[in-house]
Amino acid sequence: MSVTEYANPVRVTVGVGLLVLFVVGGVATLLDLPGAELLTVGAAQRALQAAIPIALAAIGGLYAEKSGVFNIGLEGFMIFGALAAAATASIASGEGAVTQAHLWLGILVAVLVCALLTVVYALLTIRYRADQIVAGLAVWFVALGFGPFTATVIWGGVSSPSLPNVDAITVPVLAEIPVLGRLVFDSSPLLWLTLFLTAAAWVVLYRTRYGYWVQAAGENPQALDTAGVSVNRVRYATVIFSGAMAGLGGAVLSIGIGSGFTGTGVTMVDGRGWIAIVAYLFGNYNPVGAFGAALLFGAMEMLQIQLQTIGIALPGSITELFPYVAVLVVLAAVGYTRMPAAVGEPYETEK
Amino acid sequence: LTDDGDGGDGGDGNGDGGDGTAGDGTGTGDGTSTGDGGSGGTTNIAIVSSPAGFGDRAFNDLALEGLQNAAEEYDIELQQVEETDQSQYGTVQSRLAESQNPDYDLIVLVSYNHTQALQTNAEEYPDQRWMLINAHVEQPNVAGYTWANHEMSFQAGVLAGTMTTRELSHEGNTLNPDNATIGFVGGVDGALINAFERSYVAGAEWVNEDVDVRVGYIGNYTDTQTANNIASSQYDAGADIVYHAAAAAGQGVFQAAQDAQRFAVGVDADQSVTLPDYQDVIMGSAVKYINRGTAEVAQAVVEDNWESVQGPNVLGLEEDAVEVVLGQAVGPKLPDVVTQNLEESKQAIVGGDITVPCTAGGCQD
Amino acid sequence: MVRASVLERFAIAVASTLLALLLGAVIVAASGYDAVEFVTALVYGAFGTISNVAFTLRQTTMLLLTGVAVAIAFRAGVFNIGVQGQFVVGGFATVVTVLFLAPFLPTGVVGGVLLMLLGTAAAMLVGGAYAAIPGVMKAYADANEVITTIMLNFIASGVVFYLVDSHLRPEGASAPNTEQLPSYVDLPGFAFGSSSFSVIGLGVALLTAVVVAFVLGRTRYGYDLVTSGHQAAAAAYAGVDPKRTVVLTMTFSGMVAGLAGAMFAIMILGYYSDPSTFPRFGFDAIAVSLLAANNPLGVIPAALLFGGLDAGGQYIGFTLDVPRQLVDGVVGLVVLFVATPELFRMAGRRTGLGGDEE
Amino acid sequence: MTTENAGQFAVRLDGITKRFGDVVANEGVDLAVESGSVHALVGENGAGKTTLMSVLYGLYRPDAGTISVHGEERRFSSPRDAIDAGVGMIHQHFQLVDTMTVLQNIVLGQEPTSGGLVDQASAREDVKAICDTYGFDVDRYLDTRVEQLGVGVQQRVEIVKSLYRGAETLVLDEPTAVLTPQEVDALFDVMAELTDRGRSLIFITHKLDEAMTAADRITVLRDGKAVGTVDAATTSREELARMMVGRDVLFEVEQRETTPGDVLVDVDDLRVRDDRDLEQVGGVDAEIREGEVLGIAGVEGNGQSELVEALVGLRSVDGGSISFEGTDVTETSRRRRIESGIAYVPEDRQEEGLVQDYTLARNALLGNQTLDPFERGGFLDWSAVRDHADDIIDAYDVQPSDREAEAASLSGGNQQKFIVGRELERDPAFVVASHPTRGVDIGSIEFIHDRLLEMRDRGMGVLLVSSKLDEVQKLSDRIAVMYEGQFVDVVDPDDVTEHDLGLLMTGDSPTDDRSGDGDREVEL
Ligand SMILES: Nc1ncnc2c1ncn2[C@@H]1O[C@H](COP(=O)(O)OP(=O)(O)OP(=O)(O)O)[C@@H](O)[C@H]1O
Ligand SMILES: Nc1ncnc2c1ncn2[C@@H]1O[C@H](COP(=O)(O)OP(=O)(O)OP(=O)(O)O)[C@@H](O)[C@H]1O
Ligand SMILES: [Mg+2]
Ligand SMILES: [Mg+2]
Repeated sequence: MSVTEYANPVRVTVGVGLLVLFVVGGVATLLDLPGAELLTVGAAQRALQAAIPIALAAIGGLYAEKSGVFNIGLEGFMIFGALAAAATASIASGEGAVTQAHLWLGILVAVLVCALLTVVYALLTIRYRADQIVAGLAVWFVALGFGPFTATVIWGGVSSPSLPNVDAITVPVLAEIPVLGRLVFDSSPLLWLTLFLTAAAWVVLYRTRYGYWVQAAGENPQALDTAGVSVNRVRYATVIFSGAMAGLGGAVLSIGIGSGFTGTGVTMVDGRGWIAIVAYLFGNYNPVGAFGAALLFGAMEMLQIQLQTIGIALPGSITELFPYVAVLVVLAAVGYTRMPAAVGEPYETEK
Repeated sequence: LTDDGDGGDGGDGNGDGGDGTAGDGTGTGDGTSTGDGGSGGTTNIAIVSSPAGFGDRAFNDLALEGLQNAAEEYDIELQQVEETDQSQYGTVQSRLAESQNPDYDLIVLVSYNHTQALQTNAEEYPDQRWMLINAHVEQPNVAGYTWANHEMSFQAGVLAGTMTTRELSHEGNTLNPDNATIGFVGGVDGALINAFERSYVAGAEWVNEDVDVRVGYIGNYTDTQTANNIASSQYDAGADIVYHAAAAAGQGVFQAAQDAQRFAVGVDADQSVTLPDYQDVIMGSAVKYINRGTAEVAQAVVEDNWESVQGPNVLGLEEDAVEVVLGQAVGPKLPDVVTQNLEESKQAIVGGDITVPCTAGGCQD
Repeated sequence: MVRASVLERFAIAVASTLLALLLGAVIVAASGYDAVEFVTALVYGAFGTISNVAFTLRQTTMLLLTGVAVAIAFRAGVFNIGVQGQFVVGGFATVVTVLFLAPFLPTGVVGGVLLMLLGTAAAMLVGGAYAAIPGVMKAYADANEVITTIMLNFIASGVVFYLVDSHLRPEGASAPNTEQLPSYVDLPGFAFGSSSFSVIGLGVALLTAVVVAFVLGRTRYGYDLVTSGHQAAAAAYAGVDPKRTVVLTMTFSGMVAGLAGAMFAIMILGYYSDPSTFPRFGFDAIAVSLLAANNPLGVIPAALLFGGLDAGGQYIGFTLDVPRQLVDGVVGLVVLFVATPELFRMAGRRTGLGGDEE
Repeated sequence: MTTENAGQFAVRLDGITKRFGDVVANEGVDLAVESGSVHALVGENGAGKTTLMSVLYGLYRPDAGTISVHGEERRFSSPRDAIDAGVGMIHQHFQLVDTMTVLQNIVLGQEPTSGGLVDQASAREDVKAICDTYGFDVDRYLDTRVEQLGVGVQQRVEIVKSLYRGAETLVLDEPTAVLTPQEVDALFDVMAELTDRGRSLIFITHKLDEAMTAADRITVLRDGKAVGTVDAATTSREELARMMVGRDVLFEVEQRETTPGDVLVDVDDLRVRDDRDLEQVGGVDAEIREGEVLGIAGVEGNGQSELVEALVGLRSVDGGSISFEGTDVTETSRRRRIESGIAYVPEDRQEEGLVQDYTLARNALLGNQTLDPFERGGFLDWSAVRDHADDIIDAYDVQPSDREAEAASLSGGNQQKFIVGRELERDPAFVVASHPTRGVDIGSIEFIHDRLLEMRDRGMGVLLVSSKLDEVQKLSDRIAVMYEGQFVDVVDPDDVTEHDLGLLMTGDSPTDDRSGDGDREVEL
């Protein structure tokens, strides 16, 4: 442990921001690329959009971990969320067309379903003291199996038919603002929801008593216990919240911004749950930082896509690795994120 | 005939030991198995998926569909085996070949991922008939079927190259006639999909030498979101038509087309039919009739006519096994020049006047 | 005390498997399939015939090696989630080495053995080196190894695919596969007529487990490593350099993962291909190791259990029309319950079926 | 008791019994604390003091017995119930969240809110009011994170926290263990202030003097039973000690005159940084000779830990050098230093000195794993290790429940004896002993002191760090006083009073010249 232990969220965020600029600038200069073609408003918009599911899951995950439970099963819960949302929207619409109302219902149900599933997970990890890493991996395995399986039961194949997604909302005048207008005021309401949830998560964590309890539960559960607050109740709440948020992230992916559920291979979630974990660690457990890190991933992904579009001569199978390599580079450079002291330790008051 | 018997015995030597102990009177079944189809009993067919699995809305589903069609016509019992782990193919193949209950008359293997394993197993189980899709193994009991991806992609390029400088408007979706920019979204950046890409580019250039093609790869065949992002990026960069070769993930391309109010070209099946929600943006699809291929082999086995399908079969424009079909909704609005160009290039390819880059199997460099 | 806990782990393994199967059967029945048939096929697929047993043992071999790799790291308190990636690069190293050196060495048994030894050595070297990266990053940059190893899994898969497809694909082939290894580079099947299982492979895996158990229990290095895992501060107090130990542990773990890759390349695949189409041994291994309480010898029965589930699952996939994903889900449930011994302890206590008072 | 005077007791425990499995931690304990008084609870390690108080605080439910507060019987199922009844507890190990600020810690669990958010302003006001009333300086640190504070302040934060929760009765579990004499005095003032204002205190301590000074009444626990309650004013140390241990205890250690030999360890201008990269040792010079005990007195957190860790090789140095037996070992690894004869009794026996879930045999190997006969060519000889563990257990009077017991199951004193035994049995040339008797009962303290002096007499050098000044004074041949990373003075133990040491430790110079002899030089 070193001085970086005290790297505060601001520093991390600034560091990450600088790094992105540096990488983008560096690549652009090196390859003598026209910056205008590389950094388009559309790419920025897509980066924001790509950040949404990651940020949502990350915020849930960081609450759980802040309170002492490492929910490594985010990826699995996202799969369940993606499936539940698509299934609900498609079943609710019956033979008819899927309307916006069906979609929102789907999103709501996905959140509820995942919250329910996480109750089981929370019971196993908190009450029955399951190993958190393995239980989380198991959730992933279970989701990879039962997710597509349920799809087969519903649709006769591992993927849903194509579904519409949530309409963008254009705010009349504000949308005319040059860049920002298109980015924020002519976009999916889910982006606003995510921005709102990010801010709310920050306020709750750092400005309300529940936030204090969450922090205490992960850092020194006994202190919280002796202050008369039930540690495990706090942990149940955060873990269930993390499942609900991952479910929301999955729902956003399948019918919020996507076009239904794809269940082949590692499913359409395709590692975003893992990235979400990385995102909140990057963000040093700060919801705003986590959103920033999710945005970084979105940006790295769009960067590699933009590079392909512009036609630079790197094989696709290599540029796709950009986000992962970026994680390693940033981790090596910015390094340490301080884990809450009691993560992974089940808490018991009295035997 | 003697030859055949020897080979059979030798090959069965190991396998039969196990089977004998497993019992259930397979002795007779074994002897007659190869002739089963002809003698009017039920024909048993197994189909093993590629790593993409069934439900890919691409060749796994198409191959299956062909067999299902055949099963409606003939007395065929179909066993669907989904295996997404390539290292299991050797085992799955031999387990199926050794199976006595049922004794499979034909095992269909989807995609080249099976090639290496089949090289061993085709020899190991000489009495077993195999159909391999998208590759071939030189053995008397193997029917290799490859569709000319490159030829149909060339045609897709002709379609896109023709239209990018023309006007079109359909339900609010338009083309920009002022520039000649089109896009391509591939699944995995490898030899197979590279053939789609390069032939597509060649096709577009055949129409318009100055055409600018934006290319992007997803890295897999499942991530619709990334497909969408790549296509959007290309539409941003001025592309007005994007062709995809990304199986299930390709949906993302259509979605991006709808958002950008541009057009796209589908792949494998007529996607304006299979994905009616995207009819309004699907200008056409590069289609290969894998279903006809599997149905053909199934029929040959039922009718005991193996020789007609055995060996390598490359099916291209000439055989009418691949083509570009125009979209259900958009197609009627396309100018005649499209059909003319498609027909002209088809004749030139069949006649050898155009050399399409790469081969049915992929690009070899 | 020790015996009781071994017995207890065994009971828990059995109980969690049974519970998962029961749940799976319920789901099978609820989805309108025949549950009895499902379970029968699972067992038959795992142990019903010689070739089914061979398949089970083949999976066991792989899970045993990867499980031991995981166990080494976990014992030292390092979460190596990257066994999959290390296994992938290890196998790749084997294939490259064998293909590259084959022209320079005699063919036949001598050449085969030599090539296999060299290929295996290369795998262990590369697997170890690849694992050392997150080790170094943890030791010297405080980078959380759970994250780095997950990232390196993605990277291993992507880079190996690229290399195979663009540099090792033989002329005229379209599949992203390398050339086949020479036919004499293969382990003989002996009693099992299987082309992808060899008793020698299983032997290597068993021997590895025993050697690792010995190293952990009877050598200074093992004591240092295990002590670091139990209580890092006490290990440092006892003169163990924590940074070096992290790097060494990861390297050691990665070497075993690399060995698994070599077995996979030589015994099972016989060539190399797109790693994203490979089985997830490295992930399943985490469950295997945990089930064995990270004890290298305990990994043996645990690997057998999961190997059997794999084989049975595959058999179900092509005999019943139960979708294959269902089997994957049931395996996931087994893992979930295995992670939760306390559930069974409590149940045991409540029903009076034993389980220690703690 | 009649109902009439029942109310005079702030808290009454009647017949409390608490078992952990087979261990009976408390057995029929009665305790009555008068309102507005300080009631001390003394007893050896493992006597059941903490358990009894945890029962009172609702952490444990008693197997038998009742609790009444102000004459009213109560049942506590969680600390919340106890807090509501006006009982507060300050644990041996502080229950503070390191990463949160002092203010957040104080209000944790009872945050005032307005509009859903924590009302920082009103929280601040309330806390300030408490600090003003009792004269605490805690309000200066309200926005500082706890991890940046010294133990003394942390303890006061704990007290404020309890008061904030409206504690009428406050339990202090070994509050003086980590304080300087000045801080102890300050604490006693605070305690007096609290009782003056009608609060009642239960004060747990091992130190009999403190009990007699600060308390009104003293209850002695032994083996989970209350052996008696005495008036502080009329009892004696001897009486208390006999009640605690069940036999007579010697208080004086024979200090034989020794003649120090050659220089064994030479520290030159040593600079060391801590985990946060702050300089904690800022240029220390010292010499330790064979057959000499150098004691280091100082308030914890003034660089002692870092100095010690640098000496034994657990922390790299930032500047300066260390030589041992004439060889420069500044860059030598911890392992080499162990092998060359530097032994270390660590400050933290739970985390460093023992692996809690290892058996004693496995723990006997800790630090010895490269030494003959335990290791040969990389391979371990477990039977040699087991024999060695048995030797330590016998020679150092360690009392495990059985020889295969895990370290965690030993009482603190026994753990400490095992560690001391393991380190000394290696026959080192130099021993660094850090708080070797912290939390250890009187019987074991005597034993450990004897062993250390015995080693010194055999020509070994000893560096002793302790927060107990009496211990430092008794054992040392010279005392270096450490303040803010430097030796501010080196004094002769026979010529200095605890009072003067205390002043030196807080950076002041004693104003009277009793410290005498111009013994001012900082160089050693
Ligand atoms: N959580 C627990 N589980 C099992 N046994 C315990 C537990 N806590 C305490 N004990 C047992 O109860 C006895 C009393 O312990 P307690 O902590 O009350 O002692 P203490 O008087 O506070 O000692 P010390 O002076 O060392 O703090 C111990 O000997 C121990 O064996
Ligand atoms: N879970 C437990 N099981 C068994 N014994 C325990 C447990 N927890 C604590 N003890 C025992 O309780 C006793 C008191 O423990 P505690 O931690 O309060 O103090 P200590 O180690 O004796 O001294 P100090 O805390 O002052 O350093 C010790 O004997 C310890 O071994
Ligand atoms: Mg145009
Ligand atoms: Mg105590």
